[in-house]
Parts: sequence; C-alpha cells; structure tokens
Amino acid sequence: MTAALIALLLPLFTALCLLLLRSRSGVLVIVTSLLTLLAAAWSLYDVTVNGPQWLELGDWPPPLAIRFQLQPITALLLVFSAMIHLLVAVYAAGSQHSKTRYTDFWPLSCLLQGSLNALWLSGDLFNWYVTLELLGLAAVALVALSGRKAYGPALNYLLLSLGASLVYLLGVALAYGRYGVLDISLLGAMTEADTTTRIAWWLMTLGLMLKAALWPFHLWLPRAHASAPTAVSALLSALVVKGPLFILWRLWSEGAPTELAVEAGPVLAVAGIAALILGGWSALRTPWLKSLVAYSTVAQLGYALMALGLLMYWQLPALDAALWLFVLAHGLAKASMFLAAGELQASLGSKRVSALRGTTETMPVAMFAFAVAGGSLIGLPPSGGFLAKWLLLEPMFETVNHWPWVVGILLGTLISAGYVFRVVALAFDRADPVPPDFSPDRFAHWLALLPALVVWGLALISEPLIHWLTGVPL
Amino acid sequence: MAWLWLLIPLTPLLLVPILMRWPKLRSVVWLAPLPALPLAFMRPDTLVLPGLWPGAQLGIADGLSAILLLFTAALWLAAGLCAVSGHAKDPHARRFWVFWLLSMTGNLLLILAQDGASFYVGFTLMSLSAFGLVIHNGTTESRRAGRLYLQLAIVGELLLFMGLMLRVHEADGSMLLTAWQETPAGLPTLICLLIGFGLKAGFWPLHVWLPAAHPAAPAAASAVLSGAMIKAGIIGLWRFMPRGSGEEVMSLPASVAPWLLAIGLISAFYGVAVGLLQTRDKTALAYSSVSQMGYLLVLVALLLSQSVSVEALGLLLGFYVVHHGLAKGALFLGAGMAHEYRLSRVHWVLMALPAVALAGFPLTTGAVAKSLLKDQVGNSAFAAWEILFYVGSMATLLLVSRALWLIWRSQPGGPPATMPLPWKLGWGSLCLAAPVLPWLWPDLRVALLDTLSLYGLWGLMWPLLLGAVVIALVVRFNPQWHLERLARYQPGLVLSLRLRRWLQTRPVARDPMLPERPVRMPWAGWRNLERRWNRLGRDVVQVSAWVMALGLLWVLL
Amino acid sequence: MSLHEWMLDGTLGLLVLILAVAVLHVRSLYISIVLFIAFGLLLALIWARLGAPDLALAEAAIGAGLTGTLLLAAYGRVSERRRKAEEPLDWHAGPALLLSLIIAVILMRAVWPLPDLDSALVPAVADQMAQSGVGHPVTAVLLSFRAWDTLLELLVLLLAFMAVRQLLPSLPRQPEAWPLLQAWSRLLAPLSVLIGGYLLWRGSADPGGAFQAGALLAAGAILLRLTGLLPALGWHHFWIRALILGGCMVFLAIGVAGYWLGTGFLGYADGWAGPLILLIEVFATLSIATTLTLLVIGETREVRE
Amino acid sequence: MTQVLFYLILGVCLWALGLYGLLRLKESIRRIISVNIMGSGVFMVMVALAARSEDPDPVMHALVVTGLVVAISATAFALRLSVADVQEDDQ
Repeated sequence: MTAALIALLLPLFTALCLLLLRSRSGVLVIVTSLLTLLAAAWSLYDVTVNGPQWLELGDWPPPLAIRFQLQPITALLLVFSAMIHLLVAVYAAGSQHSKTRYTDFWPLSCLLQGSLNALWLSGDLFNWYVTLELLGLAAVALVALSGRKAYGPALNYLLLSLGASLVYLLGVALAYGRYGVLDISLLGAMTEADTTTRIAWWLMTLGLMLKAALWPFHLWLPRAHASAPTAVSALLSALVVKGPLFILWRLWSEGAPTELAVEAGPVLAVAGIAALILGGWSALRTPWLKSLVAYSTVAQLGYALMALGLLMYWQLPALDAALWLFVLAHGLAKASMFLAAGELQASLGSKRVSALRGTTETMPVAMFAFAVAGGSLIGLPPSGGFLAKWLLLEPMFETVNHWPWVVGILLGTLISAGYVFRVVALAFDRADPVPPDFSPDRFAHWLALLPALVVWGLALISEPLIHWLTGVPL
Repeated sequence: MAWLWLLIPLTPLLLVPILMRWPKLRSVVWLAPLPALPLAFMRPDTLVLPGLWPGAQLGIADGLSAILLLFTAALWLAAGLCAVSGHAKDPHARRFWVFWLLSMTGNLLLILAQDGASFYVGFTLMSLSAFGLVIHNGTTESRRAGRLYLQLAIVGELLLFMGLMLRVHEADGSMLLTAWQETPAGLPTLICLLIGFGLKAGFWPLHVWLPAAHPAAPAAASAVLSGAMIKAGIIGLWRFMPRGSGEEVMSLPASVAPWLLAIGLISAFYGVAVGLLQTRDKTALAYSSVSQMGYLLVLVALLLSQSVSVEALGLLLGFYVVHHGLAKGALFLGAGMAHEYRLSRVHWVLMALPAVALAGFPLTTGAVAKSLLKDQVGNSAFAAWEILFYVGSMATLLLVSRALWLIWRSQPGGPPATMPLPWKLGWGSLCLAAPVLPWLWPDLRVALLDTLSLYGLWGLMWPLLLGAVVIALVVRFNPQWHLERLARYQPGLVLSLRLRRWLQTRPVARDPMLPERPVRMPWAGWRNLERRWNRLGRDVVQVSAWVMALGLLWVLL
Repeated sequence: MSLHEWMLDGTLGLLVLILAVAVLHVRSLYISIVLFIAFGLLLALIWARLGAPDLALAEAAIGAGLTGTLLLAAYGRVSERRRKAEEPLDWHAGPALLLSLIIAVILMRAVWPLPDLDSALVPAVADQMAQSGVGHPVTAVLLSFRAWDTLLELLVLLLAFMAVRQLLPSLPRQPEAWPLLQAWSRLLAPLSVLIGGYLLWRGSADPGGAFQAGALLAAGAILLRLTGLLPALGWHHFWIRALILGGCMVFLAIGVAGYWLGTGFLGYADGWAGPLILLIEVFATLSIATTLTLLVIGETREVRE
Repeated sequence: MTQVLFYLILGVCLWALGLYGLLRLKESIRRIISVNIMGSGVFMVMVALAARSEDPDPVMHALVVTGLVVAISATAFALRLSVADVQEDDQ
C-alpha cells in the first residue's frame, strides 16, 4: 500500500512544487514520473504477492472512513497511467512540435495524473465525485492550452462535465438516502433491487457515461480531443475517459444487485455496438486527421462498454479481463496514434487526412507507428487489442445464440479496419507526396512508435496480464 | 535442452536491431539460419511456452518437419550467400536485409510451430515482410506487383484468421495442431483455410500475384520466395487439415478431395501453358512454380482422400518440397545472375542440373519425387488420372527448356565474366544438390535406387523423350505464333490497380486543369442525409442534454 | 408539524421555485443574474430552516455572494450585442418542460421512501466524535473523518485557479470606483477580517470553519480590490503563490507525516488532533481566501504573470 | 407528508428545472446558471436527507460544503471560459 500511496502523492507534490517555484522543468516531471512508475510497479508486485489490500484513511473504522482499495486491476491501472504519463512527458519535453513547453502543462498534467490515481484507489461514491471534478477541470484546462480556437470545445466539455457530475451526484445522494453508506464494498452487501436503487444507479450510470463519452453521450469528445495540443490529446484519449469507466465498472460489478445488473447489461452492450458502428462510421467519413483518431476513441470505447454490458448480463467475471485489456490496449495504441497524428499534422502544416498522401516516403516512422497502433485497434493478432477481443469472443463461441454480438464485433472490426486503411492507403500513394512544411522530428516519431510496439508486446505477457486482471492464480 | 528451439527465431530477430546499429555487419547476416541445421539433427524436446499465448509450443514432431526445417534453412543460407554479393553495392541493402531476416524468422517459425497460433504468427510475419522484398527494387513493375501481393496477402491473412478461429472452435479451444488433425472440419473452415493458404501457395486460380511478384523481387529474394515461402501454404494445409480415421472426421474432407485434385491438375497444366507463352525468363519460372504447386496440392488431395498411408505421403511431400525448393531456388538465382554476367560453359552445365531435375530426369531428386508421386496416385482412389502425370512430366520439360532458353537470351554480350565467390558457392551448391543429394540422404537414396529398375526408367524416360521430340520440332520449324499478347493479359494486376485508384483518388480532387463539371453522384441523397445528421449534433451541449433527458426517461420508465 | 411551520416551508419552497423558473425564463440576462443571487440567499434561508447553519453561512458567502460577483463580472465582460441577445422561446421549450416534469415525477418516486430510512454514518460519527479532536461534528467530518475529500476539494479550487490562468487575457472593463463604496469598504474590510477570523476560530466547536471564513475574507479583499484600495495580487509574488498553495501543502504534509508516524494517512496522533486541525484550517482559510479573491477579481494579467 | 419529503421533492424539482434549462437555453452564461440550479437541487436533496435524524447528519452537511466549493470553482472557470469564448466570437 505504501507504494501505491507514493504513486498517488508524488505527482501531487510535484505539481505543487512546480507551481511554487514557477518552474517549467520537464526534466523534473520526467524524473518524478519515472519514480511514480517504479512505485506503481512495486505496488503491482506487492499486490500480486500479498493479495488485495485496504487502507482506511485516518485509521477510522470502515463505514465512516474513505477507504483505498488496492486490487491487481487498480495496481495495473496505476502502472498504466504512470507509463502513459511518462511517455507523454518525454514527448512534451522533447518534441519540437509540442507546443506545451512554455505553458502550465507540467503542473496540470501532474495534477491530472494525481487525480486519476486517486480515482483508481478510491472506493467511495462521493470521493469519486470529487476526483471526477478534479479530473474534468484538469482536462478542460489542458484542452484550453491550445489557445482561443479551443475555448468553444473546452466550454462545451466543461459544461457537460459539470452537468454529468450533478446527475451522478443526485444518484449518489439517492443511494446514500436509501442505504446510508457511501463505500462501494459496503453498499454491495446491502443493495436490493428496488425503485430507488434502480433510479440511483441509472442516474450515476448516465452521468458517468457522459463523462466517459460512451455512446450516445460522445458528442463533446471529438472536438475537445481534436482541438487540444497533441500531448494533451494523447493523455485525454488514453487516460481520462477511462476514469469514469472504472467507476462504472465498480458500480455495477461490485455495488449493484444482480437483478439490476442483468437488466441493465444488454442496454449497455447494445450502446457499445452502436458506438462501434456509428463512431467508426464517423471516423471513416471525417476529413480531419485528429477527428478521425478521436472518433476512433468513441468507437473503441464501444468495445469496453460492450464488455461491461455483457459482463453484467451474463454475470461472467471472466469478462473483467477483456474489459481492462481493452482499456490498456486502447490507451497505449491511442497514445501512439495521437502522437503520430500530431507530429504528422504539425510537420505537414495541414490538419486534413488528405494531406497524408505519400507520408510513407516523407515520414515513414510516424506513419508506421500510426499503422501499427491501428493494427491493434483493428485487433490484428498478436496485439493487445486482439487478446482483448479474443477474451470477449470466447464466451460467445460457447453458446450458439450469442451470434448477434459476434456480428456486432465483426462489423466494428471491419469499420475500424476501414478507417485505419483509409489513412494507410493514402500514405502509400507515393506518386505525388505532400511535402512537409517543417522538418519532421525523428525523435518524436520513434517515441510515438514505442507504445504501439508495447501494445503488440502485450501478447508476450498475456498470461501474467490475464492473471493480474482476473486475480486467478496461474 | 528444449529452449534451444528459441535460437532459431531469435537469432534473426536479434540480428535486426544489430543490423540497424552496425550496418557493416551485413556480410555475416546470411548466417542467421545456421542454428536450424544442427537442431534439425538433434531434435530436442518440444518447447512449451505458456507465457506467450495459450498452448504455444515450438519443436519438431515428425520426420517431415525435420526435413522441411533442414532444407528451408539450407535454402535460406545459400540464397543469403548469393545475396551478400548481390547487394554489396546496394544503397538500400540494410532495408533488404531487415525484411530478409524478418521473413526468414517467419518461415522458420511456422515450420517449428506445434500450435495454430504460433504457425499463424510465423505465417503473418513471413507474408507481410516479404512485401518488403518484393518492392525492394523500387521500379514501377515491382511496386505494382507489391501492391497486388499485399492486397491479396491481407485478404489471405483475414481468411486464414477466420479459418484458424473456426478450427480452434471446432477443437474445443485447443490450439495444438495434433489435436486439430483429429478434429472434423466444417465446410466454412475448409473454404477459409483453402483460400487463405491457397493465396500464399499460389495454385490456380489464386496464383494471380505470383507471376508478378516473384520476377519483380531481387534474385536472391525470388529464390526464397519461390523456393521456400510459397511452400508455407501447402505446409499449412497439411498441418491444419484433419487426417484422422473414422467416418465422421473424414467424410467431408474426402468429398472435397476430388475437387482439390482437379484444381491441382488444372494448376499444373495451366502453369505450363501460360508459362510457355512468356517472353521473360523469371516469369516463365514463376509459372513453373504455379504448375509445381499444383502437384503439391494433389498431395493434399491424396491426404484428404485417405486412400494412401499418411507416413508415405509425408515422406513424399518432404521429398517434393525439398526437390522443388532447391531446384527452383537455383534456377531463380541463375536467372538473376545471367542478367548481370555472361555465363560460361561450366555455368550452363550447372544450370542445366536443376532444370532437368525439375523435369524428372533419372538420377536426380526430381526423378524420385515424380515417380513416387505417380506411384502414390496409382495406388490411390484417383488411379485413373495417373496418365496425366506422365504428360505433366513432358510439359514440365517443355517449360524448363523454354525458361532456360529465355535465360540464355537475356544474357549480356561480351565474354563470360567471373562471378563473385560467394555467389558461386551459394548457387553452385544449390545446383549440385539435384544430383548429389540422393547419395547423401539415405531415405532418398533408397527411393532413387527403386526408380532405376527398367520399368521405372521407362516410365520416367518416355515422357521426356516425347518432350525432346517436341522441342526438336519447334527448334527445327521455329513457328511464329505471336501469342505473347495472350500472356500479357493479367486480370489480377488490372483489378489491383483499379482498387488502388478507387481507394486513393476518391477523396482527392480531380485534375485541377479540367473544368469543374457538376456531377450528380448516385449517393448524393445519402450524403445529404449524412450532412443533415451531422448538423443535428452542432450544439453539443443541447443535444447531449436531450439525449441525457430522453435516456433518463427511457431507462427509468 | 404546526401549521405556521408549514406556511413558512411552503412559502419558501414556492418562492424558490418561482425564482428558479424566473431565472431561466426572464429575458434580460442582467435580471436573470440578479434573480439568481436572490435565489441563493433564499436557499441559505432554507438551509437554516433545515438545521444546517454551516451551510447557510457557506451558501450566503459562496453560493450567493461569490457566484453573484462572478456572474456580474462575467456580465461586465460580454459584449453589448451578446447582452441584448434574448433567448428565443423556440419550439423545443414545450417538449423540454414536459420532459423535465416527467423526470421530476419519476425522481419523486425514487425519493418517496427515503424519509423513513436513516443513515449508518450518523451513529458512527457520534461514536467517534470524542476521538476527532474537535467539538463540531461537521468540522470533524470535514477535517478528520473525510479529510481526503477536503484535501481534494482544496485541489479542485487550486485547479480552477490554474485553469483560469491558462486563458488568454480578456478585455478588462474596470469602472471607476464609486466614492461611497470606497468609504464603506474601508469600514467593511477590517470587519470581514475580524468576522472571518472569528468564524475560523469558532469552527472547531460551532458552525463555521475554513470555507466560510475563507469566503468572507475573500469578500473583504474583493471589496478592497474593486475600490482600488488593494494593490494587484500578482501570481509572480512568491508570497501569493505560497498562500495559494499553502493549504494543500500543509494538509498533504500533515497527512503524510501521519502515515510516517503510524497513525494512518491523514490521521492525527493522539492529543495532536485539535492543534493540527487548527493549523490546517488556518492555512486552508488563507489559501481559500487568496484563491477566491484572485478567481473573482484577478484580471487575467495579474493571474498569469 | 413531512418536511423532509417536501424538501426532497423540491430539490428534485429544482434539479429537473436545471436540466430543463440545459435542454432549452443557448447562451453560455445562462447555461452555467442552469447548471448551478441543478446543483442547488442536489444539495437540497442532500440537506433534506441530513434532516431525517434527530441531530442533522453532519456527513451530508460536510459533503454539501465540499460540493459548494467544487461548484463555485467550476463555475468560476466556466464563466471565464465563456467570456473568453464569446469575445472570440465577436472579433
């Protein structure tokens, strides 16, 4: 637990120190991110060896205190967020095209990471509300870094995030009114499927869905993510939307009565399929590169939503692994894709997809990173995306009448292949390549490739990964 | 000792970053398949790698795999040796070697694989990396060929992946190839696998990419493409298909077998027919590969028909693959060489060896492969078709003679040049393999001695003599038929180009020099609908609030 | 419950509802803002009716006062064109109202059984009050039992301030200070410091505490700044930064020290709870006051420098 | 019908009114006001819930204090953003 606490507090302290000293030192952030990563890895080791752990804050007895819970998934998410943050920090410090060096990017991103870690560790309905607000404010502030043109999307994001928080908070208030506790584990033992519970859970769910940009509440995401600076888009797409998803998962898998979960599951799963298809379609049609990547986030979140819905519907804990593997694989691939897309569009001086003509010749590494990450999004074996899809498909193969879900996944796969190949095909059109306006930044290209390679490498550690995700010993 | 198997894929893989860092080391990179040679003899236990993916196993289960491993590695070695001198002055040599190493890794890995997933990983790695080899020369022709290759390779990958999934499902989640061989396969599975692997193996009608891609690559690359890589398709079919006994396992595959036989025979003769029309040596050789893959498909048909023992068939497959791989590799290398240097008399003698071996000349590996094939067909349920195989020998002789003549014609003028030593070594050893190998390899020697009976010799010789007569007639009368135009018709390439244009030019504006013409697209109505839909979501906050409110209403009522 | 209590509750409730509807429907933005401030004050009354004096104080200071100032400041910055633009009552006002009504009815079904249930936390708080180190239960919850929430909330405030810092400067519109206001603020400002300090001090035993005190202090500072009696509070001054960040830093440091000394993260050693909580509250008050002041009246340039 | 229930219902109505504002209004400052009304509704529900027991529930009161601070922080930012955004529109 100590290690997890260090991973939680280190970014917060770093942010405060940076602000106090008015420092814009990327090196300091990189060093502390590295330390955070080490602490998170240590906590993962700890939790694998010693099992799940609890920390009552202030040593107060359970119903009163806020409790931190360290499970394998929590620890894995701590590692994951530290990894992405480290990568983005290195990018922001090193790339000549990242416009984040002369702003408050550093303390904001540290606060973002700290609040995300607080969210992973917490298990208290109201505390989650506060962490969600922290996360939302940090995210909006980061979006606003790219100047006036981003203010409109940032304001929309903020307003919706505020509204969603209040929908969530009303649900929390109803749940507290009904059961008198706020701790999710304690709630799990008490909940019954009555009207108040049902309404409370749905209010929280809808609020969280809006925050996580799950279909059909995704409208704010593409513009917000596309207009943010590159490093920020990577953070937002890879990490921020996963926070509410985590709460949603714990809410339904731990806190909700079984009947309610079984009833709600298909709704979420169908929304997931709709996200896959419609989000994918928008990605296929949009003329802007970053919008394409952002819409692909909408589509890919559909897989996670579907995994969650089916997990609730069939009451299969095995799908936990699929859900979180999707999250990990998508986070890594999306970080790679956004960094690559940002570098490409900065070098080409155009935000259009059509400007990518011939980029395999002018910027092969960045394009390769994009394609490799895209391969994981499509789910080509042996990438992490493939593993997740495989875990999701496994229970469907067992029963014949599950085929509509399989068809949904297949359609989603086809569409994601469509939008990835749309870019790749254009990039291979070398007859008349668009010359870059600015010199490409090789270092950033290789950096963008790194997470894409990691996501393909996930297949190599699939066994321990699934072990951590399911908590089942090898 | 089982971990030794890891050396085979890891050696080339580790060489990739080393090569990136120290490009000068490329003169030793060709040694990468070396670990495979001793391991094929040692045959350590199977290596189980549960951490990699469920059921991952590497190793060699039967004699066939050992043969395949040994000779595939040998072919890569020899071709690599030639490539060292071929790419000594190539400015893009590093790129060539990286793709070379990657496709070699894939090729060796798929031979070692004992489970479907490992096989698939190796197959994919090989297929996709070979794209880099095909387009290496960078000419329009090679780019065009590469595009077609990549398009079909990806289609093949997807089908194969579907087949793999179905197979896993049929085998109740088991990934092991041995388990699959005992499991019945459904028709969709069979179709997916046949097309998926067929696109790699390149038999008719899935061969369209092959005559374009193999000649386009550099000489050493076409040697391994034609010699080693296309065999992966047949190996895959052999390994993935059910072969157990019992009615319910084999009823469906047995009914597919005649179709496979038909496709194989069509392929064998189609390859020869079109190959004879070619005016370029490497294309003719590529068509000869199409034809030979037809014979290998016949072997798969025999396996499925169950009328021959699996062991004998496995040995024959091994002989055939080795024979064709080495001979075709030698011919491609020779053709590549003849484009650069004028060959001396000795070289032509050497070059003739693999050529006659392909035609099944006595005392060569080809003789064994051909006569065993005829014997097996004769013993099987398809005995009635045996005569076609005799005709096939004659056809092959015609095609290789044509290819040799084309190679002769493509030589530059001037006196015979001295070739670089590595080339001589690599190519020479491949050429000599055809007559020498039977004497080194006991199994093959026994089979070769069997063909030396009078009846056997006659069976081998009469088609060849007939062929010789036809060649003599052609040389004597030299008819001018002008059939080249027929050969130039390549629907695959045309369609591939269409696909590319469709994909790439649609979003981009047309030529700005042309006047704008208002065109009413057939999908304009849909486009308007989409526009209207997009406009709906303009005020993000309001629309989201509506969705939220309606959602609340819906889920709460 | 007696009839006159019902009368009071009913009137308050009706008034609040009418005000809320008016805020949303009135044509002029300015009137809407003024009505919203009145709405906030009325809410403070309701909180007092419901036995929540802490909240009444907080709502009056934060909810009505500061939000109102913020809204008016924003109004001062929008253009004439924007001010004049009225909300048209378009086609979806009707369906929206209907939908909201249905949702309200559904939610009423959800809250219907709640009054008869009770909370497990009330007795738990009562049990642990003795160990908390303070006498007032709300303060105990805020700074002892759920100190993590409070710490994060300070971070939220900090983050909001940081976020405002990111925005490019907007056109400042500072009207001349009104002489009477200047005179009054000379009187009011020290008073606000006094009352703020008192609230902070009383917070450990009675209603009041860091947030209320901080908001009051901020109100005083804002008044002074608006009348030009206080110099600009730039971010570039080290002391301003230290004040703003002090709350979080002291809180975090004490929390970590507790973990280090074995009393748990954000736990206080026996006997030290009272003084430590007071220490945290003092720093938090200063931090909240400075941050709110800068948030409300700090020109972007002051905030950014 | 008790006082608690009365205020619970009132809170729910305020919340729905705030939602109505978000559904209908377009001007960003007004939207921010409606979000605040929504928040007031939630807080009223929470305070009413706190009033159920003999001694008012201090946990709920503390949560509402926290909620108020969060609300004002976010409101301050949103207002600044909306002003900056509006100015951009004007130019």
